[in-house]
Amino acid sequence: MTPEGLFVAALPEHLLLLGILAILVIDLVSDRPRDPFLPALVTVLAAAGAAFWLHRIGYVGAPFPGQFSVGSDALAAKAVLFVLTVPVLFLARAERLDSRVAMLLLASLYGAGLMLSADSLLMLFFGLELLSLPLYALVVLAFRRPESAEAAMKYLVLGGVGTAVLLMGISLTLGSTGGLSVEDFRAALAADDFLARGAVVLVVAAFMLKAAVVPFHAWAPDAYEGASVPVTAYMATIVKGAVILALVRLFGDAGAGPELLAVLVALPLLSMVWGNLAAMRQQGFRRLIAYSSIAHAGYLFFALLGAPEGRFEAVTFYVIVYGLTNMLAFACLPKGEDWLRDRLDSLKGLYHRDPRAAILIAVAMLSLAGIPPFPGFVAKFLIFRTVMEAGLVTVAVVGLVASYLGIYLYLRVIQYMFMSPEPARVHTQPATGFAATAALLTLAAVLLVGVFPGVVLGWL
Amino acid sequence: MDDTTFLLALSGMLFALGLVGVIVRRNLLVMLMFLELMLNGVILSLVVFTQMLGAEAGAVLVFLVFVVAAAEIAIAVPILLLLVRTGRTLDPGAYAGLKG
Amino acid sequence: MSEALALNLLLFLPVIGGVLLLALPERRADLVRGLAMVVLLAQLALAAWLYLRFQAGVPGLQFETRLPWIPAWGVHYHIALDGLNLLLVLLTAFLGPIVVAGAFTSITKDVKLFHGMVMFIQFTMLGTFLAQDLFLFYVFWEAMLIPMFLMIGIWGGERRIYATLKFFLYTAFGSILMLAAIIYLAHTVLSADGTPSFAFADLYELGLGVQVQTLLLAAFALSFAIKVPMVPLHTWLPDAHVEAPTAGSVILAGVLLKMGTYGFLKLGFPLFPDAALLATPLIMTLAVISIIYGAGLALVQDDIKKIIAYSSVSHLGYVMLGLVTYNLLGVQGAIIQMVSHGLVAGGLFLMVGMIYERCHSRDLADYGGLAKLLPAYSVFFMILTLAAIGLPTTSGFTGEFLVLLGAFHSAWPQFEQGVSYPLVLASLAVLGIVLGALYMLRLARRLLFGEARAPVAGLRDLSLREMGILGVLVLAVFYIGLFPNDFLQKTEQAAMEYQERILAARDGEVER
Amino acid sequence: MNGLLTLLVLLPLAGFLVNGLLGRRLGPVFVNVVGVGLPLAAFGVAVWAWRILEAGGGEPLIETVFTWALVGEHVFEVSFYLDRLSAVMALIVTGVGALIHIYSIGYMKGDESYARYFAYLNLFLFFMLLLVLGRSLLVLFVGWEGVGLASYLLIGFWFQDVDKARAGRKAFITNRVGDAGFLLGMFLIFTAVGTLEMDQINEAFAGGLIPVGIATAAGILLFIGATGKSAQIPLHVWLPDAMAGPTPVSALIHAATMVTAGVYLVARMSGVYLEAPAASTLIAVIGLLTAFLAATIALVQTDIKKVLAYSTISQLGFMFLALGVGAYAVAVFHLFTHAFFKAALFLGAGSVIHALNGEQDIRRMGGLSRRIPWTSGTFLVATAAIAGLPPLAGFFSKDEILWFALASGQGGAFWLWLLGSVTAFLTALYMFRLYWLVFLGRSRMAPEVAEHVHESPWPMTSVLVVLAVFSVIAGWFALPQYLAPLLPAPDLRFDWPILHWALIVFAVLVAVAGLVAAGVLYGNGGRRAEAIERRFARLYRVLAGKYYVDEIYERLLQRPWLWISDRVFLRLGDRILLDGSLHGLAALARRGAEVLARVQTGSLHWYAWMTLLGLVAVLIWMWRYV
Repeated sequence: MTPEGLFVAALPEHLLLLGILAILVIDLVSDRPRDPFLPALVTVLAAAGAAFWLHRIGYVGAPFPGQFSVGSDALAAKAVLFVLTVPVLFLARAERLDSRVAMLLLASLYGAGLMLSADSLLMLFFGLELLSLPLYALVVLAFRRPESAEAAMKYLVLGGVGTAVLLMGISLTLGSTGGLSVEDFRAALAADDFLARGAVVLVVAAFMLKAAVVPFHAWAPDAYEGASVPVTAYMATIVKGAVILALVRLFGDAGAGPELLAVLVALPLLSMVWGNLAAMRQQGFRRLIAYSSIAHAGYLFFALLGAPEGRFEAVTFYVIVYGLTNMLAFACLPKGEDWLRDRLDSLKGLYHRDPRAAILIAVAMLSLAGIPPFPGFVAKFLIFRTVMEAGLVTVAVVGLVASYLGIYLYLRVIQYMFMSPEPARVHTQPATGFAATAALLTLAAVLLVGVFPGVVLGWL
Repeated sequence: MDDTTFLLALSGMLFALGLVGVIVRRNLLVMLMFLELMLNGVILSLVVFTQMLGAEAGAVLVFLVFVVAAAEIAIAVPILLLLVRTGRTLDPGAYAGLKG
Repeated sequence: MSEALALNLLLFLPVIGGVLLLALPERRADLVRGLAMVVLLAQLALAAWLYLRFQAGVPGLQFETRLPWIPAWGVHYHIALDGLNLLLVLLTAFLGPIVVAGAFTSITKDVKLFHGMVMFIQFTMLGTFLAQDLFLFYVFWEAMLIPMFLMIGIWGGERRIYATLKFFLYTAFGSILMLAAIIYLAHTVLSADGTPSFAFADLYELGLGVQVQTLLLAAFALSFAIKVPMVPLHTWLPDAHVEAPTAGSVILAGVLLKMGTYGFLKLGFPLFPDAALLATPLIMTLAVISIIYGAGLALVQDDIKKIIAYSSVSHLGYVMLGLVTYNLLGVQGAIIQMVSHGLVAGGLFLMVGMIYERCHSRDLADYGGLAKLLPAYSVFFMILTLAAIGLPTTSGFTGEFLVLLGAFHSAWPQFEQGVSYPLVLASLAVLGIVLGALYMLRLARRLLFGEARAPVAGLRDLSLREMGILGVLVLAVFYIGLFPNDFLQKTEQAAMEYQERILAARDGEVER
Repeated sequence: MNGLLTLLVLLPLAGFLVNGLLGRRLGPVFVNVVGVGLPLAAFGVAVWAWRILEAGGGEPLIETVFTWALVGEHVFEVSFYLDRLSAVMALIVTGVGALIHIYSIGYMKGDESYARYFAYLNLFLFFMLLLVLGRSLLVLFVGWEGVGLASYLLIGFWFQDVDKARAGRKAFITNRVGDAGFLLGMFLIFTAVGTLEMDQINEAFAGGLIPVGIATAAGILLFIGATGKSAQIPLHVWLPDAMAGPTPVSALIHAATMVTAGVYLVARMSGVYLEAPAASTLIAVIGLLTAFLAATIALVQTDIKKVLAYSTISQLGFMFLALGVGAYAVAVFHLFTHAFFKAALFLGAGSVIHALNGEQDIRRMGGLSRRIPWTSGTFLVATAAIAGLPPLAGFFSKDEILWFALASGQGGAFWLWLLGSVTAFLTALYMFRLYWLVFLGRSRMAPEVAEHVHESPWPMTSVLVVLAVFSVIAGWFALPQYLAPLLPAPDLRFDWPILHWALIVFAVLVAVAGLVAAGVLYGNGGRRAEAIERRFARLYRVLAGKYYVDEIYERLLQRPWLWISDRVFLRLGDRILLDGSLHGLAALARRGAEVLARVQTGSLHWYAWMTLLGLVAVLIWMWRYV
């Protein structure tokens, strides 16, 4: 292993680390709190740029053979996730961005990077923990509200259970195959003994827990509601995406056996139905997005049913679209007291106060619902085509019908914004400044992906 | 029943016990301890497998688990402190403001 | 200017118009209306020019544009005119300015958004008709729901939320199954010859097994039948119509419903000819049931809009009947009937809107003897009523006559071979013209005749603007009634291709 | 001359457009010039066209105007066709039409919708000319429906009266039922022959290439159309109600021209009926039954126009009887004579109503002959004509019909003749009853009405005189012989001139008997008639109730259809089944959402439970078979 290989292969991660250190140093040497927005932004952009650049030049490398390697897919995934973090930074800046938040965010992102390059379960576990641990802290950092601690507590305990389950699965993998590399896991997928089956299902269950798939989803609505807007956005999009992309990497070119396949069909389906139904009644925006994200986790997991070569493309494209549209919605939320702006009621009549925001949120909602011409449709199409190509026609049809259940909840938001009379007293103001910038940025991206999905798909 | 199977069964029981403990105990600190118990079950199984198969990766993982467990507690305790500061109890049942 | 370029311009003019609208200040409603009017008139001019340039008797597509859109999947931005969509495009472009002109005084809330939505709807509807690529078709098909959802939901009546949600969810359910079928088709075409394609032309050549065809047709047909709507999938329509603003009703009845029948004509039947032949008895039966059921329901309504809404169910039953005759007479009749219904029902909804604007009531019980109070209004209403009844010299007659003749023409040989149900159904459909007269004349009598009364005193008769709108519509109605031949010549080639595609399957069956 | 027929058709259309669009603004004089002048011009053109036709020796004139539609190999052209049959019709339509337009000047004077009235009347003429001049069934059908429209508009002319508007609607709907049959017949012929040009259809059927079954079916279907337009059983119910329209309209549309369209249709399609004896028999039977039953109803009607309406139905029944036995030319002959005397009767009735300021009940008339002599005189002539007194018009045509009913080789039968003769007697009876009650005897008018009785103005009376003259002389035209090249008389079962003469004498006797009976029954203030009414009270009620056909239709058709629409379609179908299941699904989704929201209790323990349950479930699933 050459040093430059070591340097280049993990360049995005190195840049993140550098950024964290820089912010830390600035924080230490400065006598007053400094705005860490610019360094954080530069860091994320640099990391994303590096990943993108490496992807463009077709870089392939394995600085730690058997533990850490990068290829085209891993780099593309990193680039996507890092870029998606940019609007999160803007959102955070619009609320409250101190150096702690920035560092935790970057650290979590670092975990995501590790996870996406992991070649062994060990590394994977390490990355996943690095991704999750800062999150518990991030959730609690919105501690102007008492619920934040509650949310963090629930997230922490259930996340801890997830960690334990994952470890048990890893341990069983070790027992079943004698190793911890991803190949060993794939061997376990193919194997048919007691240990192997337990191993794969526990690992998958742990990932489902992290991605909030029914019945391991219970933490998500509460955690999302308790967290601040940028953290919720981060959890709903980047964390979820990272987890599933990691699972796709873990599965590699292996397919699930019939038993596991049944689990991979049933639980995501249940997730779609559950999430879509439960979201119908929600009165809080973040909670609504939480349930919607439970349903979307179902769609994302469906990609695993497809043929190995199509999975990555489908998931990544979905993550891009889903992430962008979620960000767009969050960025357009009106400004105000946190609990007020979260209430759907305060969106009533939004079109008359802030037509641009209303239209953009509507775009986001329709995209989430998978209605063309918005990019969510292409993403949905891609996922279900993947499933159908794998020969699971009935599953795909049932999944599509389950996704139909979700249309209403997004329409309800639009109905509130456009068709409901304005409340007598409005406590929120139109989003401005950083949030508006974030909205513009994501809108541009959404339009790009929406009008030219072929370009993005070609790049992947 | 040979030793390996027994130890594995024990680790599984520890794990299950931990999970059940998380579910039934009404004290957050005790729940966290049961969480650690689950991890102990995992560690036991890892050790057994490492011993049995001679795979040193397992041993590395054991240490990693220790680290992670410690980190989890390190984050958990401040959260609990914050909670108790507002709720004045360690009973998780008292913290059900987020629901629906 | 080349025709293909003009066609693209035709499609994207509303988008350009919409963007320009965004730049206008909300308060300048007059500017917004004027701009919308200019854009849509330009669109109409383009459509008319393209209609004139369209060559009759030339097989295949004309004025084609085909650009890769999602190359990896073989999805293209592919639009063109052919005989099947030509008249519908013209109709859509024709109704656009009428809708805007009709909303001059009735829409005062959110004027900018309203006209934006009209543009959006024009864009999506034209796109649906022009698309020659299944993926593109679906995108437009489904996107159309959005502006319509908003239009009913924002400017609608009291129960607008219920109606618009019902509309959206009902139609979206059909679409989702169609999407499933499209995805299946996409993956089939991929595995068939390696080069992925969504082009209609390629899909026509698929040659799937009958079973697969049946399932796929069921999915497509559900979606189309909801939009048509065919009984028993029609209950969204009366609610949507009643609650929609006038402009929404006009668009809904004028063009939107035709998307369903167009879907059958362009996609449903020719893509799956074997299944279509299998399903013909069912579809024919449902078509005739729609005719009768709609007529019955229209008779017992007291809300004027509901009467016209149910009459649409009945009239589109004729279109469906014409489509499954698989002969030139029936298919040509169905195409004409689509256009005719668009003009007539659109006109009637406009007129209901005009009276509603004056009196704020749509209850028949509130009215009587308008012929005395509003003579000009009554003349137009009567003409449109008669066109709805299918009186000769109006467009309604041309469509119904050809459809029924076609139905009979295809039923009789079967009857001679011992298959009697088509003849029975065709005869029932002919009886439908009696039922049609029954409810429309009830409407006319209750509204126009009898003792003169209205909820509001001192009614104004039609303004010049209103007369202009209706005059144009009525002229079109008579033109199609008297001189349909030009239209028929332009659509004949495509209708023939449609017929041949399905009859080829029948012949194949005979060989088998 | 080229374009002549088109000009003929377009003249009234121009009148309609001009009067309809501008009439209100331009005043009554202008309306008169256009509304009456153009029909007169049309009459002139019709005469001219007829002369050209005759100059060509009866060779049909054909004018193709434009191609309406060209679908595949099927051509639908708008073309006009003038042969002797359509020439006769065109002359009647424009001639009687023009007269009635003139009459209307007086009758409608001062009506607030004067222009609209003339516009409608011109519209009617346009469609009627389309009907009789159309070469193809399609054009005929356009006219056919068009006259129905004009009829609808004119019946409901005084639309503020709900009953009148309703009567118009009834006429339209009933006609539509017939039209449906017409359409089916047209479709069948088109399918069998491949064209809708009537001359070609007749040729094809005459060629014997078409199976009898199709000819019969087509014949019956077309006849259903004819029953609608010509008010034959079972679709006769609309015509009496149609009397709600202005009286000149009743004369023109509902007596002289439009209602005879069915007769014209059958005569025009004689090629089909010659191949379809069963259909012809049906026509004869229906025609005769209609004639008889309508005559019995006419006996007891008390509304002057209703009596005439049933008389019209009855006379049309005679025409169909003639058609049914193959005497097409004779039917047209009766149509021709009937047009004059029935128009005279209706216009006379109109004059009476005009004189009595709107009174129509004959029980409140009487003794008018001296007060309005012109009307009375012409009415008497027309009554005698319809009753069949020689040498007036009705005598010739009715006699011919009865002769062929007995002697025709195409379905003539003794009972047809017998019942026909009875009907002829009834005709004389009810017509003279009418005359007696209206013009003779003592006045039963309300005094304030009686005071104002006045003879009508000259535009009305002059028309009456002209029509009365024609009621006398119309029978002297040998129309059957004139039409014979086109519509040859049927072969006779027996050709005994003596029998023919005997029958003629008998027919005269029958008519005289009717006259005498009317005199006896109604001469003395109608006391004897009242006695008979009391004696046969039940029969009287049935007749006065018009055999309760309207009520039967209402019970059997109208109410069930409304019931089905309301209860089955709307309440059960739309509301309960369709929307009900939809709302059920929506409620289910709402309920599900509620349950799921309740599952999310907020309790960490329960969340952990869910996780555990999930884990156990997937593990059990995975370890099932291991």
